[in-house]
Amino acid sequence: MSAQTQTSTQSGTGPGARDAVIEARDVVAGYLPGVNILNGCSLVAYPGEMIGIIGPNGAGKSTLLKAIFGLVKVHSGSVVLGDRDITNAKTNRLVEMGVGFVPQTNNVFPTLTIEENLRMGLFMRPKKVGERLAAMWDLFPVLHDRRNQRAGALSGGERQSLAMARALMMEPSVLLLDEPSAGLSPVRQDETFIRTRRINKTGVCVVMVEQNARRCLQICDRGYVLDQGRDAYTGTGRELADDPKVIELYLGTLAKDVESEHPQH
Amino acid sequence: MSDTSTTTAGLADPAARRALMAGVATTPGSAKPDPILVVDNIVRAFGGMTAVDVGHLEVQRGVITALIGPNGAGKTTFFNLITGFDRPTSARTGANWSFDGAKLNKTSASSVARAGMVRTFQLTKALSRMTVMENMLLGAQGQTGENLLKCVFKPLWRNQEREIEEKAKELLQRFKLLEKKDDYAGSLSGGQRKLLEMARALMSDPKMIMLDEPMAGVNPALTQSLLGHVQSLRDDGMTVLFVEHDMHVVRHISDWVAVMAEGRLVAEGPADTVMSDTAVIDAYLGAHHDTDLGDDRLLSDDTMDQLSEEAAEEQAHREEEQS
Amino acid sequence: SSDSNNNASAKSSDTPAAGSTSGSENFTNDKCSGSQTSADSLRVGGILPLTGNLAYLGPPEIAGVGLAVSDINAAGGVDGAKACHDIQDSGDSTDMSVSTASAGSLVASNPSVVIGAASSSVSLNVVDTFASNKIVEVSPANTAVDLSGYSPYYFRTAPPDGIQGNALGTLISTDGYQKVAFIVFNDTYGTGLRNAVQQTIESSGGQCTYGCKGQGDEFPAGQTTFSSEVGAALATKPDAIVVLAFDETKQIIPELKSQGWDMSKVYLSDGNTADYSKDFEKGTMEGAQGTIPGADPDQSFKDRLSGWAEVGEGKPLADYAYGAESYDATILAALAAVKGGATDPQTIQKNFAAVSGATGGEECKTYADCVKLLKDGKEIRYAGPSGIGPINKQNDPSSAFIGIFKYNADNKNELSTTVQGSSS
Amino acid sequence: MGPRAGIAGVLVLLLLAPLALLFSAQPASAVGTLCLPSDTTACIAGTLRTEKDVLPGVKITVTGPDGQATEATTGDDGRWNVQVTKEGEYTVKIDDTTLPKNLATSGEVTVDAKFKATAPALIPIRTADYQASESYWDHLLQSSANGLRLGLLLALASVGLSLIYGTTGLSNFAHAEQVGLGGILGYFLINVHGLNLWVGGLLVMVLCGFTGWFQDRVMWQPLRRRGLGLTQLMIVTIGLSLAMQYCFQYFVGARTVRVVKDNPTVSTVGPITMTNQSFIAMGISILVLAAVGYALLRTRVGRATRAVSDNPALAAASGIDVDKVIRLVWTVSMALAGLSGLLYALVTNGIKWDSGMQILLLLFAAVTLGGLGTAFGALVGSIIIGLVVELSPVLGMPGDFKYATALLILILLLLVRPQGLLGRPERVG
Amino acid sequence: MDTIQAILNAMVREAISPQTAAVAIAAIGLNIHFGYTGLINIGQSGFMLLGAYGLAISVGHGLPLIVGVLIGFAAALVFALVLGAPTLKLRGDYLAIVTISAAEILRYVGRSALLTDFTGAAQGLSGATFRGPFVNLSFFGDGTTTLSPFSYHDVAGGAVWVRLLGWLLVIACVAGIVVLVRSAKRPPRVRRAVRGPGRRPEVTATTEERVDLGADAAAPAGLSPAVRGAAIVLLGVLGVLVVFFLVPTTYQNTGVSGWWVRFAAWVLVAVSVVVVWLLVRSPWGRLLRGIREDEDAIRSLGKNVFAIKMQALIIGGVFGALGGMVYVLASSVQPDSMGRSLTFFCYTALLIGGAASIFGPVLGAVIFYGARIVIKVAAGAYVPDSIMNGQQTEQFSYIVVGVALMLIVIFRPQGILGNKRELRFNV
Ligand SMILES: Nc1ncnc2c1ncn2[C@@H]1O[C@H](COP(=O)(O)OP(=O)(O)OP(=O)(O)O)[C@@H](O)[C@H]1O
Ligand SMILES: Nc1ncnc2c1ncn2[C@@H]1O[C@H](COP(=O)(O)OP(=O)(O)OP(=O)(O)O)[C@@H](O)[C@H]1O
Ligand SMILES: CC(C)C[C@H](N)C(=O)O
Ligand SMILES: [Mg+2]
Ligand SMILES: [Mg+2]
Repeated sequence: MSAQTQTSTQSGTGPGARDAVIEARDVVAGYLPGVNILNGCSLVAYPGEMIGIIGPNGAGKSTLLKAIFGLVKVHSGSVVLGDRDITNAKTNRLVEMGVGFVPQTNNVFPTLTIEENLRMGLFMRPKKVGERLAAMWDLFPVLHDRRNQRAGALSGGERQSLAMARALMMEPSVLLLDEPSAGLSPVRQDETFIRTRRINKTGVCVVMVEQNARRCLQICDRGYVLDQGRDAYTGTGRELADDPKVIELYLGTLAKDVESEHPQH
Repeated sequence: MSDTSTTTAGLADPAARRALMAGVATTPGSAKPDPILVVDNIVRAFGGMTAVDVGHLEVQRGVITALIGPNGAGKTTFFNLITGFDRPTSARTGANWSFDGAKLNKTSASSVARAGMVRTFQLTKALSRMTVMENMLLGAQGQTGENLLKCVFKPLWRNQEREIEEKAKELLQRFKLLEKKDDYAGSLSGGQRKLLEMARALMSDPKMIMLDEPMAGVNPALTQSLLGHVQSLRDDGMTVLFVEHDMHVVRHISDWVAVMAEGRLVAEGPADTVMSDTAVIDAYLGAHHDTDLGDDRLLSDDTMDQLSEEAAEEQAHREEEQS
Repeated sequence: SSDSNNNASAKSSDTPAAGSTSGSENFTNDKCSGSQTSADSLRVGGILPLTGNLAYLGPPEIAGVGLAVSDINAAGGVDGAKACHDIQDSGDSTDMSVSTASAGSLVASNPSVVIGAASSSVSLNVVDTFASNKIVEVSPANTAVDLSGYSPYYFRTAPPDGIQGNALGTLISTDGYQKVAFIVFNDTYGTGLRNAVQQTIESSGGQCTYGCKGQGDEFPAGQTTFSSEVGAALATKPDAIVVLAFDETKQIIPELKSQGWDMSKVYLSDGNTADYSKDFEKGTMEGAQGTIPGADPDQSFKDRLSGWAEVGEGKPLADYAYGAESYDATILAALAAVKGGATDPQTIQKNFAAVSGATGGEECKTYADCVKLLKDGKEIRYAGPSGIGPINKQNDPSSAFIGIFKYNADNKNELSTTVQGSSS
Repeated sequence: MGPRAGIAGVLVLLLLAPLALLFSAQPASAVGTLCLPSDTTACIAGTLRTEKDVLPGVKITVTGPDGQATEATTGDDGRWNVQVTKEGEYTVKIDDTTLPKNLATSGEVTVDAKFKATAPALIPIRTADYQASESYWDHLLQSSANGLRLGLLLALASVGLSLIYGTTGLSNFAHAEQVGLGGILGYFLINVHGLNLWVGGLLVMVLCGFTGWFQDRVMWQPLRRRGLGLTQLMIVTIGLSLAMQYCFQYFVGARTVRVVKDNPTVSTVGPITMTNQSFIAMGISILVLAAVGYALLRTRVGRATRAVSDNPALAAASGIDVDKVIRLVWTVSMALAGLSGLLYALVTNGIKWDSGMQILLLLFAAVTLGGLGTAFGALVGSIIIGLVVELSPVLGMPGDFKYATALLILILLLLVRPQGLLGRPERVG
Repeated sequence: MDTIQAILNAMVREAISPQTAAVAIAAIGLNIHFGYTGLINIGQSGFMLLGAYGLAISVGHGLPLIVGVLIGFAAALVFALVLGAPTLKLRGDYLAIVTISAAEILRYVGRSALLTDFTGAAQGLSGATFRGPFVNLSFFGDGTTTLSPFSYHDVAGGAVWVRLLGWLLVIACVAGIVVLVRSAKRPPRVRRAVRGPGRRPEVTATTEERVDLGADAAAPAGLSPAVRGAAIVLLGVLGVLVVFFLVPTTYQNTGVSGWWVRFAAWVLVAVSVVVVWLLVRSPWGRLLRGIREDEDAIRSLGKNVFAIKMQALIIGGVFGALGGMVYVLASSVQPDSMGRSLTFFCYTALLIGGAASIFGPVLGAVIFYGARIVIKVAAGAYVPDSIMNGQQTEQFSYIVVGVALMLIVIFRPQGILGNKRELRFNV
């Protein structure tokens, strides 16, 4: 498996290609004892990199993120953050180390108000809450107007925005996003992608799972294609997006078809 | 109603569909030649905020209608209202909606579904501790075995059960879930649940299926094949109303698009028309929805500002609404 | 019982009587072995409250049975057949499966007689089981009227509530209290006794103001807050208050006190006329009165009971309620066996009333004496420490003493009078 | 030794003459003349008293069925008695002239005398300004105050129950036993070991809090880790409650025990009379509840608690140590339950092995009434339950239905507001 | 050995007692509510009480037995309607509170002194007032019978090895039944991707690589249902016979609590099991489980969720009523004995046996009551008096029961027959 790591390193474009910010090595993990969902999955992200993970439904993308974040038990393999081994570490420890995570589902506190939801994002450093809150209100004015409403009442897309904002509160150094654009309107999707990219440009290492694969690969430095719990393909975003096999199996031709069918703008 | 059969029969042909919808005005709430769902005066307010306020809407039989709109526009709430999962605030002041000729104003969620209008949920509702297969079997309508008195006599329902099972297998095959048929639905991934949800709804052979963001979180390759399936359903005469944020999908399969914003119906028309409507672009699509985001120029503050302006617009309307 | 747990050692050391008695006499704790049955020995089963709300009544009753068995064996058993005891839990009426199970295993163990249960509700639950298996059940404490003449196999050594109720009602009326409030719990025993007391009071010109029959003001057994009951009772401005309850009394009395009630106008009954010296501040109960069926046994009997308890159960008794009745129940059964010449239940059933004096006969006070008389072919009347009269046709004691107690400044109940009442 | 000798004498007498059916041995201070009913005589006796005092020196005439009259005069203790030799109806009449002024009496009563028995005769005598019952409003106010008191004590316990339910989803059926534990520990520390009430109370809270900490440490946390279902956990709490109940019975017995033996002193505020302990207990409850409320709403830990109760996985992802929060919730809840138990034992004058079981349903009702999992709902629910329990008898419900009424109100309220008082409806879809 | 034999005797007596059967039936009803439909009914004792009152009061007033039974059922039905109509629309937790409250209200009403003439108030109705017609039905005749006449005494003089062997046989029977029952459930397959050493999966190979590990784990899965059913019954009968051989139990044939009640009670248990099996294997049963998982989803599929929940509530309630009737046949109707603890015991039985399994409630009831008595008797027999006296032993044994209950659930949370995998998706 170390061979794989090697390949990644070669294709890595991160500035300090030497020391990975976060690395999962041969992770075997699963929800039930004896049933592994991830079967030796490896992933590496170098400082300042933006990594996209795509793959069919049920491939184990979310599971991989959860395994990195300590929410799923890793049976073998290891997860390393910087120079620390964080395999099966307690989640809140990871947050202290600056890892932010937006889950795919259930990503808000439904009975807390929106503001409280955001405050939870910065639970570890309450001193900075005011400042960060202001920043978030700027980024998501929608949320500001409804800050005293309970998050449970929000629509699907509104929740998604809130979830993102919550993760941004803490100014993470590594950000794990599970389908951040799902359920968002196109303009907000763009907003989300671009914002993520900007955050990434400030030096934050981003690992995102996306089903909006094309867009994801457009903006990511590198991408991984996961299938059946393994990293089946990896390469730069562009490489993957243009790889005919990847297109056929994962990306589909819909977007291309539609574009050619309805030439626009 | 006499021409119902003639109009719907030929709808498998794209040209026929285009012809059918060509005559329809592209104004919000316009009349359709053969509406299957007619909605009047539905208002739903949460506290001070009006989430849905639809004056009039008709959904044409036998075609695929997309319902699009910014986040929080009230699409899901609208679904909830007409499928009986929520009650309109205007229930007493003339809220009215009918499906296939029958009034649905006061009916419960289950009778709405039995009338042939089946919906899926944006936040999926998989029956976790039942297998995928059982999930599917539950979808079938009119099962003799679901009658308390008959269910104890297996011969009464054995054959029907077999048929249903066959049908379920076929659907699962199509939704790439067949190999998971004996797994608990609770162990499915997010996208798989979406698929199961849709497949299950289809088990009931609805006259009209209402999909709430069916493709969010579904792998693009699979999306494509599913869309084919949805189209073939339409071709068999099913009416489809779906909410979706993926414009490729909308453009690819929808025959008609309705746009909601701040709870109101703001535009209607064929996909191309609607999507070139500047109002829709401003409030919903944004300037970049077809551009390549990989371009670093997009990271400029300008773009960001522009984006947030666009997004804020969604909000601005809403506030007008409230005041 | 609760208090004895912590005070047991203290008590046994500072009550020389208890220590000396147990030292001077050799008690035996004759538990039954699995093989002893009514065929070859006097197997005395017990279905007594070891757990549950009445568990505090368990120790004296066990001691009564145990001491009786010990005395019987000391006197040579029943025609040479050894006596033994096998006491099982009756639980309380909130979990009848306990008593049902115990009844089942008692039946299966083939006993000569079963002593129990304490609570009338529990007895009603198991009485049919024993009766249909033709096993004699003798309750030392049941006072419910409904059990009178319930079955030929059911006897009791405690007087039915009519007798006690009459005595208590008379006591209150002769004390001149005209308006009486009842704080009574909703249990066979509570309501039955209340009805009897209320009837007596009303027939002498008194009046019930609260908790009366048919008003539904009984509180559920086991309740823990009484401010509303006490408040409601006081709101009717009664002249006297009767508290008919078990252990709840400990919470009712302070509540009465704190709502300003004069304790000399409080009346209690057998369920709660107990020694409260450890529970209340000095003087709290002074002047309150209560009744307990059965002549208060003399101190030497109490000492013997307590002495046995130390041998059999490891600690002396704090309470003697129904100890004498349990003792007598056992002795009567043994005498019936002696008279009939066999230790099986049917024989005991046939002779039980007779040895209690129902057919007249010479009076005797101890097992040994009575056996001697019986051997001489005489009819006997066993007059044991509980002081009950002969067993009547209803299988109830035909007459019984009702002790009237008055509380002193130490919150101890002292016998002031004994009246005898009969169930005519 | 006097009375005892008397008793012995009586016993001997009775043994010798078993047919002497009613016999009274009078303590030395009793009425001079003694009336012993026998086979051929009956007694008519009574005590004359107003609601305030006995009436000595009043003349009474007892007229028999044959018109023959006997006279008696009440003694210093107001007692009188007459022996008659015929069975039948006797009229007992007071000689008004011997009565003090300002008394109201019907003057006579008829009783049925039977041989072998004493027939008590009661002649109602009242002072002129006697009122037959208390003012309804006073009673209502007093009961409301009692209800409030009960409600506050329930609230202390139910807030913890609600917090645990909120953070872990667990319906803790052993919670009521924790309340019992508070009272019983109080009994051990304060009554048995003679600790000062305040010190003891504090210690009770600390110990109970420790049991919460300990329980979570050795049981609930490992079980959560193993992913045990909530219903399974609920059954575990039922087992725990059974074990705890019988532990109490084992160590304390089945009797009611009191935390302090002294009779509480009473204070009166307007129409409301309550023990000082009650007032203090209410004060403490309010203070503690306010503190808990403040902590929940305004402090970081409180917010973390609510976050955990909403979505534990996400809370963890926000950097909250979920286990720590839950441990804290257990500790605080148990400490509160302990405090509640102690106060309850003080206010209701005792605690028993199954006292907890008795209030369990009230606790659950309170928690549900207010909206499951909302701590403030539990507070409101508790107070309503407390008030209903204490007020329903005043408002005319039969006394043994007072808990039933509370439960009925709960059911009715849920029908109108299914989400509970402070709960909010959930969004579908 | 004598004490052990005595303990075993007590256990068997308790295990086959009508009360155990009654709790089994009530737990079967609860299984429909809770196990299959997910209705958290904590008021099963209320249904039992109604059944008991219905039977006792009507028979006590001279109505025929069958009418009494029907009245009991009708009472449960009405209770279910009254409870269900308003609450089945509420969230599950609320149903729980409403049912437990309603059951308590029933108990308070039943024990209210105002109804003394009718319900006998706190004292209840003694068995003698209503047992007659049932006892008269007996075709067992009088006298007592020991099952079985051929007992361990007759083989090698009842040597220890005979008994040991016998108990081993019993254990084997039970184990066999458990295996058979569990294999019958055809557990959902467990999939696992085979991991080739160091091999990256071919992108083209999608599903073929995954193999099925679950289905072949249980060997008897290949048996046809009929054979399996017969085998279960056979093993069951054999087990019971061996138990009776080991523990010769004597009862009256008819009597108050003799073989007749036992026989009738267990026949009713068997009938209930069959009925429930017929119900839950059908699409209707599937609906129940669907509702347990998410009623909104079921509603969106056009099923009348309310009606089905109501049907389930009624059926489970009627089983509860039947359980209540059996419960009081050998004793008396006492409202206080049918309170919360009884419901808790039903739940305990259900969960020990395994919720949502056909035989679970029955097995659970037998084990719970059997184990409880074993603990009690064993504590009484083996804890020396010097350490604890009789009373303390008794109390101590309850502590042990409580702790044992906790341990059972902790170490076998899915119950004996339950499906462990279901637990994973708890809510
Ligand atoms: N809680 C769970 N328990 C058991 N198995 C699970 C659980 N969650 C997911 N799985 C299984 O793990 C596999 C991978 O799930 P995962 O959620 O990681 O997929 P994914 O790649 O994120 O898919 P999607 O794009 O649909 O979100 C799926 O096959 C699913 O069956
Ligand atoms: N139960 C509720 N209480 C309060 N507000 C609600 C509730 N349900 C919905 N809303 C509000 O109503 C508005 C419409 O919500 P709805 O879910 O219908 O939007 P949507 O069009 O489906 O959005 P999306 O595309 O993000 O799913 C939102 O602003 C939402 O916050
Ligand atoms: C122990 C006694 C107070 C019991 C009571 N006499 C009864 O019959 O229930
Ligand atoms: Mg996923
Ligand atoms: Mg939506």
